[in-house]
Amino acid sequence: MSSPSEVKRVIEAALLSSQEPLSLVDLKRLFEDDIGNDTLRKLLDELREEWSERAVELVSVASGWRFQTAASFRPFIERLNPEKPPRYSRAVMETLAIIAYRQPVTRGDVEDIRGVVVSTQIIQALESRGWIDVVGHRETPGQPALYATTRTFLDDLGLRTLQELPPLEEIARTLQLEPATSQPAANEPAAPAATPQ
Amino acid sequence: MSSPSEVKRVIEAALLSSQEPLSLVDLKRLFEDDIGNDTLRKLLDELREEWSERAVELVSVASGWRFQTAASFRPFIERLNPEKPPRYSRAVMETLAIIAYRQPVTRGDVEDIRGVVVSTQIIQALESRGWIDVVGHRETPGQPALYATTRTFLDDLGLRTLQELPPLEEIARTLQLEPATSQPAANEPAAPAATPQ
Amino acid sequence: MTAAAEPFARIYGEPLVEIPTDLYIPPDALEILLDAFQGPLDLLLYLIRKQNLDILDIPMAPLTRQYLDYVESMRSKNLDLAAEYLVMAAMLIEIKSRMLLPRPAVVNEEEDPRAELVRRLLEYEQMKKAARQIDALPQIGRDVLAVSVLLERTAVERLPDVHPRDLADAWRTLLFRARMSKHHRVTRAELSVREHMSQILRQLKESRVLEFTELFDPVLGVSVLVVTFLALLELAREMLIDVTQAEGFAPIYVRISHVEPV
Repeated sequence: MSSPSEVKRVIEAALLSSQEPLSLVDLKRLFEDDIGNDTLRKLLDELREEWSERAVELVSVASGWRFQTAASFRPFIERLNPEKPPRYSRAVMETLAIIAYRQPVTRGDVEDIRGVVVSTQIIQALESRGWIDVVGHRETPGQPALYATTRTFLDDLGLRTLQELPPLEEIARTLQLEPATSQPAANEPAAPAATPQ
Repeated sequence: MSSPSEVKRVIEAALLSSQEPLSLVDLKRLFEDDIGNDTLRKLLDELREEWSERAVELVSVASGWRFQTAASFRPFIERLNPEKPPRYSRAVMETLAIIAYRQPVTRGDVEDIRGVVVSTQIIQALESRGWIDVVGHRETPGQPALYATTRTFLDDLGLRTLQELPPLEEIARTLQLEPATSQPAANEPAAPAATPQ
Repeated sequence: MTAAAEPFARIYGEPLVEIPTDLYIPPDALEILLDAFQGPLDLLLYLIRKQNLDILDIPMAPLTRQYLDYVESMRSKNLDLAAEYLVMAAMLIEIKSRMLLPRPAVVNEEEDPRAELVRRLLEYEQMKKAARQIDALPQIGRDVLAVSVLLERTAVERLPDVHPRDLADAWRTLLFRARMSKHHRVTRAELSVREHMSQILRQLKESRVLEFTELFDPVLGVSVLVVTFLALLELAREMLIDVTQAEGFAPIYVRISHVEPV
């Protein structure tokens, strides 16, 4: 088992049959001989290239590499599984978004932002999905749990890091009460950069 | 979605992502257009051919078609997910030990030593493994079977004769069940090393 | 209290003096709409966005008035929910009353009574958008399927490995439990005898009767001969075999103890 193409076939089979994404460390364990990270990455890139014309693609997510159906296959998913997977309610998704972007946060933090009580069911739904977990407790009375998103959350959304989350939209920059006299600079962030600094 | 190669790619993705084998009926449901059985079979044959050089193969089973890892991939998956070797229960091990050390013995003898009833399953497990067999019957009411260990037992444990089993005197000594008169040194392994030997 | 007394808001620089009529939700639709709102902030955002107002220039008076109308009709239907909305109403009224006070010539951002509300509204709106964006990401199991090819493991059942040491361990636990050291001391020599006892029984099982001499193979050496003899004696003592001789110097026969078929 030494030729690169054989190694590639083994990696392919491992990735195709694994329930979870496989990291480089996982993939190395497949072989008795030591295979360098560079070699592995090159083979993975080749595999991704080989699969690019298919309805299945090789993607890299937080915990490693995984084969998944491509976007082009989406219309067929419903015909394959007639029962639609449940969509999360707005309450769940807003809670998830706040935890994702503001983590680590307590349930109280989420409530402050949403302006409404966050039910235990919402937290449980996200916990049982494996998307959030408790990463500590805040040193305040009652020591509320601090929640953060998990690696599974990133994996399930096809992300490698939190930085790949959609950037937060700037709703507005400053509070403008009067005609913009007091803070002209702050209101013109896109002013042509006259002088390179 | 009409070219045969596109149809083939969809079938491939459906089979790769399905948990269960897919029948021709299942596969037909993927497409809005009616696809004949002959066409499907031809495409499946082509797919099987395309995959024949890989560590994953397309096979036809009773309930339809599915992808599975090929036999050549087995050694690798063992390294990836080493299966924990099964273990015999304490009851089985003790029964085996009694038969090995005290043979030929009846089930009643084993029960006397263990102090509990020896179930038929335990005896059967050891018999079907080929490690014990009946070598006779004792002349007592009920004429119970006498069990002894077999040659297979010795072979499987890497022994040439029963004498190579760990002698029980030593075992008793490690438990300090006997007065430690014969080998004082062995009983004081942690004695301060007063004199370098 | 009339909105026309002073421009209560500037929408993109234009003073707003009239409340757009579509700001109001028909009371019939209220019940349905409230289910759709996540809470008071959400309702407030809706009201502001429906009017297409600059969120930074919240028209406090009409907004508060309308908001209170909603809270009023809500109170009869869902008291728990109403509590949160009431807190918001109180906040709106407080802001409004502070807005009515004479304002200093230069307004500082921090001193604007609406600042905190605006900050919360902006943050909530930002998170609402983020939630929609996250929901739009391809989700495994929903928009994309993970590939999972069947792992064909070998069909051969894996049997437990047993090491001689394991047998010794098993015996050790037996001893420990029963303190049977005296009765079950087994030496190497004894083991050897026991092994031969089993062997003899096996031979006899096949041929029922054997001549004494057939049980001994001189090729194996004296020690084996001795052990075999000891095994025979032990078997006889345990009444597992019968040893018979018709007369002196006649052949000695060994057979398994007569077992009466039941």
